Amino acid sequence: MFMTKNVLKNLFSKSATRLYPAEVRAPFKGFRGMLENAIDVCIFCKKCQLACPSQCLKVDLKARTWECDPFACVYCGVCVDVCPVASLSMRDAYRPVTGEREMIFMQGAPKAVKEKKEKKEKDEA
Amino acid sequence: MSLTDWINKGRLKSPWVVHFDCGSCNGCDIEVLACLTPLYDVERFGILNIGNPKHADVLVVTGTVNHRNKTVLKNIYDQMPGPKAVIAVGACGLSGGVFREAYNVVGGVDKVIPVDVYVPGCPAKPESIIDGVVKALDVVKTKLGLA
Amino acid sequence: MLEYLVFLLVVLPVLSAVALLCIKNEGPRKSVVIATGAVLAFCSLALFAGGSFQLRPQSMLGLDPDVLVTGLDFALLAVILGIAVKLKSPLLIALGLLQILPLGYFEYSFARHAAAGPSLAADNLSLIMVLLVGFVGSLVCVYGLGYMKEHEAHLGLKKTRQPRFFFFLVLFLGAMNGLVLSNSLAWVYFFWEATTVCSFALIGHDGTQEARANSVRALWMNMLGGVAFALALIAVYKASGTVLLSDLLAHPGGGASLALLAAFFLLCFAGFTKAAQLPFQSWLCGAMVAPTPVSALLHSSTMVKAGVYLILRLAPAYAGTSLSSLIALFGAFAFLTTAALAIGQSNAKKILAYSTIGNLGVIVACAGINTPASIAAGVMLLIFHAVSKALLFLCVGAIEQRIGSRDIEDMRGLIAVMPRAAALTVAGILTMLLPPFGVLLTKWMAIESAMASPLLVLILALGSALTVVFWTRWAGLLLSAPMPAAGLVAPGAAVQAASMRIPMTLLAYGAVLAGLASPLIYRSLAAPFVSLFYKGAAYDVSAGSFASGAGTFSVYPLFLLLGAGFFYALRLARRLPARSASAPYLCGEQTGDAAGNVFRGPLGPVAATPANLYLSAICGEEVLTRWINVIAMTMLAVMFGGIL
Amino acid sequence: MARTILPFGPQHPVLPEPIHLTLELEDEIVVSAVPALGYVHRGLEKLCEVRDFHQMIQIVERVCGICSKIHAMCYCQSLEEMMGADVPRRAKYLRVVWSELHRIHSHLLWIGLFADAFGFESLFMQCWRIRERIMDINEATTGNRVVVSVNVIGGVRRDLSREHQTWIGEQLKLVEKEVLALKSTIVSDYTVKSRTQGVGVLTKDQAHQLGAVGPVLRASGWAQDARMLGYAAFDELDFEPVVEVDGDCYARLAVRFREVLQSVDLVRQALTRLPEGEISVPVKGKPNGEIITRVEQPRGELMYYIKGDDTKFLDRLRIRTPTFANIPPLLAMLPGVELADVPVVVLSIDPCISCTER
Amino acid sequence: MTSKFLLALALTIAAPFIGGLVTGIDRKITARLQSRYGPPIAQPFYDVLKLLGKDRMVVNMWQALCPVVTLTASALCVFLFGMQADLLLIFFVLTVGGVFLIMGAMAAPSPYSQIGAQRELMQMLAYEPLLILVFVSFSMVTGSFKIADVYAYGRPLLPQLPLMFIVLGYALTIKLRKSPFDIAACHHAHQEIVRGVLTEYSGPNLALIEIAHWFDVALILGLCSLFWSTSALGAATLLAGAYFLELVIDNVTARMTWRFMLQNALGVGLALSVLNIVWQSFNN
Amino acid sequence: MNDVITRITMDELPGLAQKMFGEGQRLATLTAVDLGDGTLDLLYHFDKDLVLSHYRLTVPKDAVAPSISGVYFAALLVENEIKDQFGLNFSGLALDFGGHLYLADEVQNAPFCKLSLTKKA
Ligand code: SF4
Ligand code: SF4
Ligand code: SF4
Ligand code: SF4
Ligand code: SF4
Ligand code: SF4
Ligand code: SF4
Ligand code: SF4
Repeated sequence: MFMTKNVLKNLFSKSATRLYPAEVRAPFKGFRGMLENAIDVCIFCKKCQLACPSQCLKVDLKARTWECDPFACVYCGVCVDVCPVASLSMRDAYRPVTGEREMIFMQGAPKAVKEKKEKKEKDEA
Repeated sequence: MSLTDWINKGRLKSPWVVHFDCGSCNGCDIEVLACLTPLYDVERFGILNIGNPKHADVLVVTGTVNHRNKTVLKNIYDQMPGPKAVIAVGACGLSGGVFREAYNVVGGVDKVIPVDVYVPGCPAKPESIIDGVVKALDVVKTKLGLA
Repeated sequence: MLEYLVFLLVVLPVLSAVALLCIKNEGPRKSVVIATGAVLAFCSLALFAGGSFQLRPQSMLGLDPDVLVTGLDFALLAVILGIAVKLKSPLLIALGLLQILPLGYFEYSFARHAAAGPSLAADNLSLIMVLLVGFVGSLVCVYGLGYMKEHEAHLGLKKTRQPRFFFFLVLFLGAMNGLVLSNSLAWVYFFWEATTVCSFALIGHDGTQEARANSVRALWMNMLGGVAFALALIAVYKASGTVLLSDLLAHPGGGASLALLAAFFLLCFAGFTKAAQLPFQSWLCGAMVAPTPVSALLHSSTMVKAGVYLILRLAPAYAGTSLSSLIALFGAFAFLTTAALAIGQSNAKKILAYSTIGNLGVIVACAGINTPASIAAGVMLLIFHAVSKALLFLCVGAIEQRIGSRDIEDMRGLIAVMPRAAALTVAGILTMLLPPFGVLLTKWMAIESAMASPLLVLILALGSALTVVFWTRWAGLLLSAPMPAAGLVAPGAAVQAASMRIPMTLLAYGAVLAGLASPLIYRSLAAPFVSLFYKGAAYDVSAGSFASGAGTFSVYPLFLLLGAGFFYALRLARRLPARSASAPYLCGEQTGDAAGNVFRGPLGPVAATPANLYLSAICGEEVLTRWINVIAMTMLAVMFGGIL
Repeated sequence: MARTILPFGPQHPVLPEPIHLTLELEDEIVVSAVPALGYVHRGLEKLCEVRDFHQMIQIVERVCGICSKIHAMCYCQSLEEMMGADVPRRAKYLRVVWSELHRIHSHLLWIGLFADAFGFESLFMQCWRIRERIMDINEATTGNRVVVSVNVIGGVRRDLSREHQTWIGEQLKLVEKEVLALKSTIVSDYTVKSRTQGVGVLTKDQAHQLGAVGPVLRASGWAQDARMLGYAAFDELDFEPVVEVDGDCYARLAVRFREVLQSVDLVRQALTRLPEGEISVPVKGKPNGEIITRVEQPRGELMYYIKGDDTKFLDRLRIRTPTFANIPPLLAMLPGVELADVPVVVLSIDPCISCTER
Repeated sequence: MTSKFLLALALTIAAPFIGGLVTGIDRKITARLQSRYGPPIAQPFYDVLKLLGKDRMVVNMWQALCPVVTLTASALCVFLFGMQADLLLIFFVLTVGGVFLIMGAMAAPSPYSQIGAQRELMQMLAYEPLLILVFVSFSMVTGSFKIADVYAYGRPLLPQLPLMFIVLGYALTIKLRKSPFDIAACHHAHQEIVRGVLTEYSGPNLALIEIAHWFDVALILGLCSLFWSTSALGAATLLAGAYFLELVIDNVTARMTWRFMLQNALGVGLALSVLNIVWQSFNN
Repeated sequence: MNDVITRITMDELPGLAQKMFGEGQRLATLTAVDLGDGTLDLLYHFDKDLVLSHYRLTVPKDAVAPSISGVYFAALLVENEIKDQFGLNFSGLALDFGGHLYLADEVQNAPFCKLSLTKKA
């Protein structure tokens, strides 16, 4: 019976419900959402792969590929912490739902091309 | 509108959920539960956590499938009358997550029953779970040939 | 013609009984039982067609009938005394002597002076009873043929004891007919004692320790009633100078003298013992050790019905007295408490026994309420109850023979094992419990006729809420079975003997149709009887509806609508495709076994077994009986004290 | 009398987690209860043989998501002690802040579920609504609502800014106010009392002999709380264990309700005394030797046994979780209770099966 | 007579819509009491439509049979109410629905639906006497059990039978499956007996039971309205007030056990009735 | 680790359990560690007023250890767990899950054991 005051107050005030998806709250700063790799920056050092507690990353230095199993990633951000060139980052949006099995495969530019490009950028600067 | 049209309308507006925790760390579970509470209140969409497979339209699975709960998962799925949909929630439900290599872990939910919607996260956010149910309704729509 | 019919109804059973005692073979026995039953049924119809009558047989076997009956009476009492002596029971001997002495006193000092009058008579109440004996009683006897064969096979008897069994069974019918057709209380008394003896013999028929003990209990309790009856004979005669019922009832409602009231109380007391009203319920509960046809007979058309017959019969004579109100309360109390007791029981026969006592309680209450409507209710309940209850007993008997238990918990899923018997049981239960069937109709009549006394209404209503519990759960568990693999309707399992199957089926149809025919039954059976003694019609029956100032009960519309719903549902259910079958919910651990209830447990497979709630802490016999008996005895004392 | 045999779980609407009890009932009174476990068993302790001791932080954090942070803290404290790391004081205070926030959200979550176990839906809703404030604090300060991943060996990963500190203070004030508004319902409501008082009683002796821990132990009259050991910064904060004496479900409810307020106070203390400085130190070397560490989870005392053999893979990791210790007392409480009270009694130990089975 | 018949027919057709709508409003207000946004008012209709379209799954054929009879009986009750028939008769027909619901639940060899069925019986045991008491009190005032006579009585019954209204409130709480008496099956499903008596009914069969429940809601509201039979406005206010109170009680109490329900509902119900009846006979 | 671990033998165990119970010590838990040489360490952890005391019992894997669940009912769960994970048998378990406390039939026996001679054989 002591709850009466409480529920009546609820009835006569606005509901606490946030009307998602019509109403979306801006994410908190630093929310660990989707993991992203700026592949152009990545040096394929494998540090992330070695540190990942979920073992969901696969980096191939020779082929210059970076693979991630987004279904196994636990969004801990350890890989981001260890990445020496800060090519990894976590976006503040969570990963969208999907109906299919997904895999992320990123192909870095061949070493030569990349270096050329970097040089050019430096020159321009 | 014919009766079937009305029924189809009902189907899209009244997804009753049965939630089975397949060995989750509770992280995803409490987020599924949070969806029912005032801040998210999924009853807005007609979603009820009905707890009984025989009354449910959507099976929400959290956690890794292990050797003991896989039959349970299958049994529950089998007891749901069609049309029905399955949502796997969290890294564990999707693939086994961080526990994939543990000896008692079979893997993701799709190793045992067909999954219609995958909700990533560790744990998945309540908003993401709501998205998952909405997506599941899309799947139902497609299955009914309405989309 | 009339005399022949009466003769046939009373004496033919006696003759058949004697014949049956001599017949050692199954074939002839069958013929005799069936023929007797057929003749009784036919004669009862014929007698009914003739309507009310009064008869004074001039001579019988060349003797004055009164003398003959008196002689037989003493002979019977001598037999009882003999039994008592053989059992070496001082109580029984005392009770025997307590009957012989008053009877001797009565015969010696009054009988000679009694004005001669019709010693046989029948009005609609008697005719209804005769019909019940003729139809229900006969069907039970026929059922007994198949049942006893199987029963003796189960017991592994070398020498059949069926002659003795059928002797008493058929004799019972004759005694019962005699009882209800007698107009002289002295005659009634004789037949009364005859039923006591028959029931004693039948209850103890199997000869086990338990059977013997229970038969003795039945004997002494009924003899207690016999003593009261014998005393009543004297009292009635002293107070009114006649022992003829027709004279006693000639001035209904006319204030009976105190002495006469006391006599009526004694007669009612005798009725209470015979109808197993509280606190005498234990003899009827114990009587279920007997083979099932005995229980069926005791509960439906004979024995206990004799008790309420007498009370109903006398009702007009004590109308308007405080005795009457107390009787009403007493009956209603029995209804309420036995319903509670039945909730505590899982023994099917005990449930039926308590239900019988309860329904008789309602009849007693109706007699006590003593308005045209209530008397009509009582008379009609007598009929409906007899049919449904006989059916239920026969079903339990058939079930018990098959599954070896009379515990309702063991009857779970019976529909898969004995589809027909289970369905008939469910039908029997529903006719006891639900509208638009007769039993419920009469309960409605009883409650509304009790309107003047809220307390009475309350007790009756509470009682009827309680009955829902024990009936529904029983009906439900019979159906509790997984979908048979082959199809939705279980294949007909082993067939019963026709002699068992046919009576059951007939009774089931009877129970349903009697409900449908209730307006007819009211108009042609109950109303004429009521109008003999009471002024004003109880109900206005038109378009299949019972209407009175207090309310309306529409029989035909209810039958039509509920029936339509039911048959539509049945059709729908029968057409379900087999693929709709699904195992019950077992928290995800079902193993998919055939019975559908096995789950994986911690240490291996476990069968999930439900059980009913028996509220043993409230409704257990041990808990309730003592209190109930104390209260009932107090009520009896108050009744008696109130008169004095 | 006929008995009902009933599978209670693994999938059952009142059970948030899969566990099975084979119940035997008589007129709905429990006669015996035999548990079946293993529906959540992953075997994650064994993963220490294929994941290095740093990676294991994330794995032990997922023993259970509800007080995840405290697992990681206990694990890190073990290795820090074993490897002789000197954790900065600020990190210790931050650990207190987050672990007490976990206790608040865990207890609120529990009070809600407990209320739902006896069919008090609005109370459930209110508790979870209040709890969302804590979830927001988690998300804003650690980057995730539930599994917060803030511990590393040697300290914590995130710091609290000044704005965060003031904001947390404001939020806690609201939480406190809203929780107090529920006080009369939780401690004095007639229906709540009649569903919990005298139900599932564990006497003082039983509690100790059966090895109960945490609020279950404290509700039976024992003032024992691992925080009294003074790990993290608890030695520098004012702390007094919450004790009740009746040992029934109501006492457990009261203990947890009071602990919510206590934890609010502890977070406040930690924030006001928060020292400046580093939040972590680098830790070198590999774990070697044996160690046993205990901390207090919302559900009770948590105990880690770690054995290292100077490689980056631990030799043995054993986690004795609070629910593991509270299951034997639970089995002792069940016989004699009504079926309707089974969920109430089961939930009264605040069971966490995922930690029990790991 | 014909006009009465047509009116009753119209009422019977409208009843499920009324019941469904009331249920929808009920769910919305309940949500608001819990500070939730809540489902659309039409939600119960969506639910039932959806259920009607589900695959039929039964444990055995009785599960398909019983809901139809239950629905028939519930509809019949409303029809009889419309015909202003005998209250006791309505009561007995109401029992038919309850009995068949329970039989169907017991037809499944499933422990949860069986326990639910047993508890449903306990609920019937608790509310049936209360309903009868209310009807008896009506009959004491109006002299008959006929609804027609309640209307003919010409004065509101509430002032004479205030305590009986509370007694009816008890019955209402039990029948509507509201806390503290949502014992045999609660509306959502966090109960120790899963969904109790409804556990094994699914799809279209569950839909029929839900519709039957709507009829019952309409009927029970109709019975409440008899306490203020003289004016539509009075009746409506009374109903709205009573129902709202019902919702608040649902949200400020825990679910009690059936043992408590039996004691409390019967004990308090009987006591109130006796008080009211005695007081009433003093007045006369 | 600062705590003292006392070595005991199998014969001393039941007496020790009785003694500890008598002293009002709470059984915190047991820990099993595979030593890799065909033996297991069983550590018994007791607690009184937040002070732990530990006892180490080294047993061959194929031995049958006496269960202390008769004295400490709380040992029941952990002893069954050890039976599941290490394949060690206990005598006198208050409730014996037969190596299936957690594990379904299809899971290998004693998954927590290191590859040892017994295992390879
Ligand atoms: S795939 Fe995984 S790692 Fe890559 S962005 Fe998505 S979540 Fe992050
Ligand atoms: S750690 Fe960073 S740089 Fe190295 S491989 Fe991973 S993403 Fe590339
Ligand atoms: S976020 Fe964690 S789990 Fe995901 S890839 Fe990075 S380290 Fe692995
Ligand atoms: S996905 Fe993450 S949060 Fe969800 S159950 Fe698995 S470990 Fe827990
Ligand atoms: S089971 Fe029936 S037939 Fe068989 S011995 Fe018993 S009573 Fe007689
Ligand atoms: S003790 Fe249990 S509840 Fe607490 S964090 Fe660990 S697993 Fe979770
Ligand atoms: S801790 Fe375990 S029991 Fe408690 S709510 Fe979470 S999952 Fe459920
Ligand atoms: S018991 Fe729980 S689910 Fe059922 S109505 Fe009450 S609050 Fe809702």
